[in-house]
Amino acid sequence: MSLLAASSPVWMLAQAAPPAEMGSITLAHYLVVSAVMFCLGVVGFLTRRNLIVMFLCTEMMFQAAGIALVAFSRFHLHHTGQSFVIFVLTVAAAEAAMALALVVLLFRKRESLSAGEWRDLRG
Amino acid sequence: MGEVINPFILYAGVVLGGLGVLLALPRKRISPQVIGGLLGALGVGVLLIGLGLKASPEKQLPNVYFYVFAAVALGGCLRVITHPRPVYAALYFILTILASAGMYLILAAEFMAFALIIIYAGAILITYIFVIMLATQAPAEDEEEAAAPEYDQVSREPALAAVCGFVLLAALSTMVVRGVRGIEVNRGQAAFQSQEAMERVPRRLERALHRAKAISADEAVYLTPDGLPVIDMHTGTVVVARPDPTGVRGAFAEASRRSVAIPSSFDARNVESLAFDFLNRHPGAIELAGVILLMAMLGAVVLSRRQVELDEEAKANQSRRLSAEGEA
Amino acid sequence: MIERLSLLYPEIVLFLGACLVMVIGLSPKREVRSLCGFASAGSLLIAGLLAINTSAGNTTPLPGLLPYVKAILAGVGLLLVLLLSGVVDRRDEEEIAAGRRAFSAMRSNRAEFHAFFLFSLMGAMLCATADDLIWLFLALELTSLPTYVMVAVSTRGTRAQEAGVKYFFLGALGAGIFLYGFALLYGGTGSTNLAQIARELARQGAAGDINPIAMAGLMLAVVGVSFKIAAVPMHFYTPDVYQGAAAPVSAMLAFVPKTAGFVTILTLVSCAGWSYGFVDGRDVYGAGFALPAELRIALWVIAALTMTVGNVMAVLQTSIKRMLGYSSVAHSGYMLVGVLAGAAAGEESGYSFAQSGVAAVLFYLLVYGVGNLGAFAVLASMERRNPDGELVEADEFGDVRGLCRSSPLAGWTMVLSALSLLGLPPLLGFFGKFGLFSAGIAAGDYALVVILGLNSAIAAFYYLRLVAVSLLDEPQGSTYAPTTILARPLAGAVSALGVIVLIAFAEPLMQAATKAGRVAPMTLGVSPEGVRRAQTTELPEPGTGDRGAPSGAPAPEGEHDGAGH
Amino acid sequence: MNSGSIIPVLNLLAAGAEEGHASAGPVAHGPWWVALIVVLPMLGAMLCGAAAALKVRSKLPAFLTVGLLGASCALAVSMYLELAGGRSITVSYRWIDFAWGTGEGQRLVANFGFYIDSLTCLWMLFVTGLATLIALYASEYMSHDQGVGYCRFFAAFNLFVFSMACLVMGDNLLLLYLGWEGVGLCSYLLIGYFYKRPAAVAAAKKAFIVNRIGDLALALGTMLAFVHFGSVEYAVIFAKAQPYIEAIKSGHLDQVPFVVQVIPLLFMVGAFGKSAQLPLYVWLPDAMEGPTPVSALIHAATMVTAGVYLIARTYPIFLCSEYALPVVAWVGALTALLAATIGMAQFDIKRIMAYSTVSQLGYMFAGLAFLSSAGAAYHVFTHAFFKATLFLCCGAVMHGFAGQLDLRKLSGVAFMKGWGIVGLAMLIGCLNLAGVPFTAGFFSKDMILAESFVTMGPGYQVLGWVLLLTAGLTAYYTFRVFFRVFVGPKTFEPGDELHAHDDHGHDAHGHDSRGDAHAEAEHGPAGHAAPGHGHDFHPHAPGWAINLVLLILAAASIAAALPYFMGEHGGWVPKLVHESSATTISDGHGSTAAFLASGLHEPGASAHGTLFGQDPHKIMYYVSGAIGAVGIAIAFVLHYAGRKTAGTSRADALVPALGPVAGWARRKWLVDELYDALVRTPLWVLSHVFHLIDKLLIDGLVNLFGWLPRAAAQRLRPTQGGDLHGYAAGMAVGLGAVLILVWMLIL
Repeated sequence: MSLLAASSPVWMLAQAAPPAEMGSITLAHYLVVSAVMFCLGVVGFLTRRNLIVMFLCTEMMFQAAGIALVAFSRFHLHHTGQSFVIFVLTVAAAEAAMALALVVLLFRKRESLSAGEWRDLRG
Repeated sequence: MGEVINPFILYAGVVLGGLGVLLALPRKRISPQVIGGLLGALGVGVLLIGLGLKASPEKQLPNVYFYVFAAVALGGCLRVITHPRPVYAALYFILTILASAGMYLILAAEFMAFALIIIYAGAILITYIFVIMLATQAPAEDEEEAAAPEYDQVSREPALAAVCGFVLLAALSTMVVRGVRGIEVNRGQAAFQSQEAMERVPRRLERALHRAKAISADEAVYLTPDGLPVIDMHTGTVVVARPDPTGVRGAFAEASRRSVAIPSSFDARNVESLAFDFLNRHPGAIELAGVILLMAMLGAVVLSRRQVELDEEAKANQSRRLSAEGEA
Repeated sequence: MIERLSLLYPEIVLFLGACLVMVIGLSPKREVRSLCGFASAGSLLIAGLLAINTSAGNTTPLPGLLPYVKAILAGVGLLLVLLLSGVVDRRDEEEIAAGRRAFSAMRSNRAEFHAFFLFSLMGAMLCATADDLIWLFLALELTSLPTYVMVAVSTRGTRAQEAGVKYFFLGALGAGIFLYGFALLYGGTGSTNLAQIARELARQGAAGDINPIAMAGLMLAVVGVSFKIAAVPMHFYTPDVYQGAAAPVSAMLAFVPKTAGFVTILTLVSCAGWSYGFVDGRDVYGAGFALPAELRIALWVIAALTMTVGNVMAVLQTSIKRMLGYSSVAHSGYMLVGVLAGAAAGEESGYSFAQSGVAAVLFYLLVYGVGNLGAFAVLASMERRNPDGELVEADEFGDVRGLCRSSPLAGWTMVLSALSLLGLPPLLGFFGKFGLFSAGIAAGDYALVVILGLNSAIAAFYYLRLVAVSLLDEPQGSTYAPTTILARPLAGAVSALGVIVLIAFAEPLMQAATKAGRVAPMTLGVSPEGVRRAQTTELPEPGTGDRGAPSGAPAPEGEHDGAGH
Repeated sequence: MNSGSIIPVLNLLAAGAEEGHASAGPVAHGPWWVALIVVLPMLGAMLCGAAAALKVRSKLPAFLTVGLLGASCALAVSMYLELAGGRSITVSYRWIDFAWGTGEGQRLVANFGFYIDSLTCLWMLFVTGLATLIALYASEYMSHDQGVGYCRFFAAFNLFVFSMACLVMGDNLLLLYLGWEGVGLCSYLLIGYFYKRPAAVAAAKKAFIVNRIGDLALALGTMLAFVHFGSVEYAVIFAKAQPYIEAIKSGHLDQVPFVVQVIPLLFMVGAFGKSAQLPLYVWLPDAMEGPTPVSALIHAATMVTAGVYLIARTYPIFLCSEYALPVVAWVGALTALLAATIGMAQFDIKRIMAYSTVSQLGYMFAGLAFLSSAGAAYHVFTHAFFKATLFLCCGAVMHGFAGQLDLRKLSGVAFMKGWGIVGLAMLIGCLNLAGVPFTAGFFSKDMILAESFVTMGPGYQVLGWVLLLTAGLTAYYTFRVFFRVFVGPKTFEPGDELHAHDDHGHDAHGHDSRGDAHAEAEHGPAGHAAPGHGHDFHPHAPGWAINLVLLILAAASIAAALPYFMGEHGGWVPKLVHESSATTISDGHGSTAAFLASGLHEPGASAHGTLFGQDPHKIMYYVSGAIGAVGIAIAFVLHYAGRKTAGTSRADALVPALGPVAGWARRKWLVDELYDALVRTPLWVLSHVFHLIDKLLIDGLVNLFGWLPRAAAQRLRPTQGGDLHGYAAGMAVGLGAVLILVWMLIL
């Protein structure tokens, strides 16, 4: 069993009865991994107090979506999912750039990365 | 429609995983992180193996490497959310990204795998690490553990978060495993998209035909006036023809048209198909992504300018205070 | 793409405007720099005019949305440009004008601030153009990313930064949620094209149940996007952010991302159909033309909770901005009633504004945008210097006491805006509420309409308090003075005038909203025959002829047609 | 076409020609410009509002108002010239058009349309005309208050005319209701104009609250009408009511559904509220706290006649009811008597005029009920002029004597320098009110009185005598005022701020430094040092605007008699009424529905009642003339002959003879005490029981509604603890809840 998926022609897959290596069971594996990753991201966002790590957790959620997209892309035998992932990466990069700039700004202000420092607005 | 997984196994896995995460989350006292990690791994293992149990013997089981990558990726994730030092968390996230890239490889998304490593692990995460280093004082040599700030060492409401997250997981995974059997591959669509990609590479198709000796040397792939080959995805054939004897460039002798089977060695390569899908189907989205990146750059610039202002203000305040003290 | 390009002219103009503004803002000349606002306004004006003349799209489930949404975005955006003047860089500009400091391009944020605003509007417009999940995702991100920065830099205090961090981080969490939803939706339907998703969901619905993966995706997407509209359970950030940001920015937050969010939700929900597609009690579109029960119940609960939580929490507030934040939550709840009530079907006759929930939502967006802007404009136009020499806006109820007497223009703006937001006849807000009520009744969702009515009554508590404080109380001891930036009270006055003048144009606006809220016929054909009919007649079908592509081939964009034949 | 709609005025100038609503009979499409009659006052209100915002401190708003109202009046005249006699509808804007089905009564159409017939023209003529004149009067009267208050006054004034025009001209009940509420609101605003005075605020509140009762009834009636007739448009309602009238004519009262009988009763209660009839009249005397021009316009001439208008307008529905008109008759006549007796014993001249208004309104209602809608309308018409004259005279007196209104403290005013015109106008007004022969008031009152003896109805003969008695009382109290205040020895005592009945600022006129300087500069021999006042006071004779208006109005009051001789059947006004929807079943005399139905109706003259065996129409001239003369004579003897001072007269000697009765009358027949005794004391125990229930249940519910959001908010507040993580947790929990919901539904 090789690392790379056997690259049988997509157009032939389209004619053959079942997709050779991407049955629904296998898809379920990837989706479960993706769901676990997503939920770990949520848990991390809720438990970590460090703003940077919290943002890492949202990146984790994005990554979970990426895995699901690529898996679906493979299952559906077209590349739209992969294209989607490219855009997800772009947005993740953009968000990260801004988030990190913001975090540094906040750090300068309070000398702390804790999210708990910012709780003056309430009620 | 049969179940993909026994629900009991599913929920058992989720509960185990939740317990594991709960234990693994850092606390004030020493927390049983190792046990938690193991328990979590067990939970995920139960989930995945439970999925495998129902698979038909050969075909449906995923590549063995999948299990390796999944274990590394999820292990990395767990460490990201449990490690008390943010730098390590970021490094573990790189591990997760690498493992994800591995999974992309299994899923025949080579381009995306490498793009992920280059963009995510190579660029984004390195930025994270820079910022973490920037925003954290280096620990003194003798008190390494104590230097980590309290907010990094103790997680907030671990029980609530774990319960919440894993209830979410239970719901999500239930729906996912119930749904996978019902998804139908739209073969027509797949074939259509594949065909579109193949139409863009008539020369390569021609070379493949020549190599497979499916056509004679003077035959070429027939091109419509639009410059597209005529491919029938149902039968797996393509129309070929001889060039027009009158010698007009690009014209074909209509009488010599015939269909030949496409050799099985030919395929529009993954990257080609992806490129076709990416550039041809989403040109607007690409522009849009460009605008977003531009905007993000501006945003980062504005925010860092604000930092400069803050620093200036702090200095001004300090000097004012000093002068006031001096007067007093 | 070329055909679709013509739909994108407004966005392109806004982009060019943003670029122009960024260049202008770097000029060392003060006069040139002060053109930033004019340049933004100009590009918005052109974009608005182009938007009005844009033909409706033909590839989205709600094709009529496009010109209407873009036009109201440009229109209210123009007012917002007025209001946003002087939010950043004011002190710097004052010092430069006084000759105390030289201009430094490194310190000036004004151009970028305006550019962000234009980017955000552009993103919201793109949401209306979207015919693809990828596009929708990018457009949503483009709408919200600039607003994060705008909030964080809107004032110099730490409150704006706190607001910024809360908004950004929770927004990222929301984005993660709806992105995951989009991914599952793609997986469950096999396409990112919205029209095709709609068709696939209809097919699944007609065949039995919608695939759980698609269903989960839809729910995650809707819940995630409800962050943008500040609906329960994603509403928590709203009051803090509205309070922490400068009032003009809060006014913008209450309109631009909200519009984008509602457009997205309407688009997503239209992909799944509407439950009340009954004409005279007959289910003319077959049982498939139904909002899936899960989605309907979830939206119902969300709508009811959103209204109630928003209104209830607003009652207690002492900060007007915070109160307006909660009321923004409540208004989203009202609009969700319209979302639930559903769309006017594709037929030209037989449906009216009073029966179309989508039209009611679209109209209400305008109504709410105008009224809300007035209230925030009043706050933005009252300011005082704090001990640090910074200008602080009015915020507490005490700050607007007796405003009608001390500064009648601002006072009456506040009164009119509050009354319109309350929905008092005959102000504009009443017509907005009227649409939602009648759509709810027409849809037969009486329980929700009753909840809507009760909530409107609760809303009277705090809106009337605002009116009473500014109209009836004696002005006393307010240290706030009218701002020197005349554009802000002007924006308020225009919006207050709009609350009255637009009554006269309510009819054409409602007609426009009705037109905009019409569901494309392709999502209606839901019975198997309908699906086939929709596929064969409604959509340009590439490769049906000579290529013999199998049924259900996609038609994401027009140019494949050209390529195929 | 069935969406809710409002369309800009000018856009729809062409929409008059639009089809789209059902109509009955020959209803023509009216010209577009009638909308301007309504729009111009609105424009005025906006301009005055703008003037207030700009803090204009001149008479500009007054002249704007006069100009615009004058234009409106001119348009009303031209409307009369063009449209009176026919029926036409001008749809200016499609306002509400809301369908929820295709069936009958499933579509609510209420356009901003105008139903123009003769009745409309008649009402609009005197509304706009009087409004213009009174605005002119007020321009001077309110001049002390120039500034924001002045603008505010005229803005509300314009708004009132706008609302009144909506009420009168609207082509549907909804628009009427809108105007109805609008005039109520403006009345509230104008009564409470001196909002710093508790009495004014209390009076404004009282007026508003009492009116709410009537408004509620009107709203219910409108709803019922919509439910039953499937429309709120007059044209449709009248068309659908026609079969019922036919049925009654042929004696089949049982064919009229119960609902149709109830609708006029509800309308009637609404009319009682607005037109101050028993038992809802209590607000009108208190409403005199407003500035006098307001009292003249709103509380004497126009708004209070809205009730009369309502009944006249919806006369076809009233004709369908068995009980409505008789009830109206009794209530009207009793109100007339009661108010007149109270008026006899009052000392505040403005209050006397207020009670006389209530009394005269009672006449009008009785007239309507006696199937003499023409008489009622004519009385409204004449009353509008002479009562406005009277009020404005009172206002002039008040203006000149620093708010003095007590008839015991003023005497001989007409003979003071500069007060001649006021005296003359007052005399003309009094003659009219007293019904002295050959005045307008005489003719209009006679039309009603005579009809009471002619019409068949339950106890109508008795009511006729009651009304005749009231006419005598009216003559007495009218001339009591005249003889005491305007003639006799010249003496006066200026009012002071404390018990003043008019404007604060106005009272201050004589007291602030400017006023003092003014008073001293013009100090003349006529001045009279008021006891208890620290300085001299000089009465302030009215200026040109007030005099001009008084002259015009006095002339108009006289001229109002002329229409009586124009044409047959009682002249011009009845002709207009008979051309409108307010026409009675038969051209001649009839009887009410109840009598028609019970078969008492006999065709022809035999249905006529008689008075002293003669035709009441002829004999009434003499009878009522004689009664009026007796009243005036008594007033002369008691209040003029031999009176030496302002404070005492022969009547005082009579008071002990009357025993407690005079005191009762002075105390408004102890109505307030009566309410106490009849309503409060017996119900005291019960009320406590109810109070408990109220407290526990109703208050509880109300408080609960107020308390619940607060309590819930207090509970929810911790969710907004300001912590980023808390919010994120909330979001995650919410997401989980939604997913679980979906999960449950899927499983």
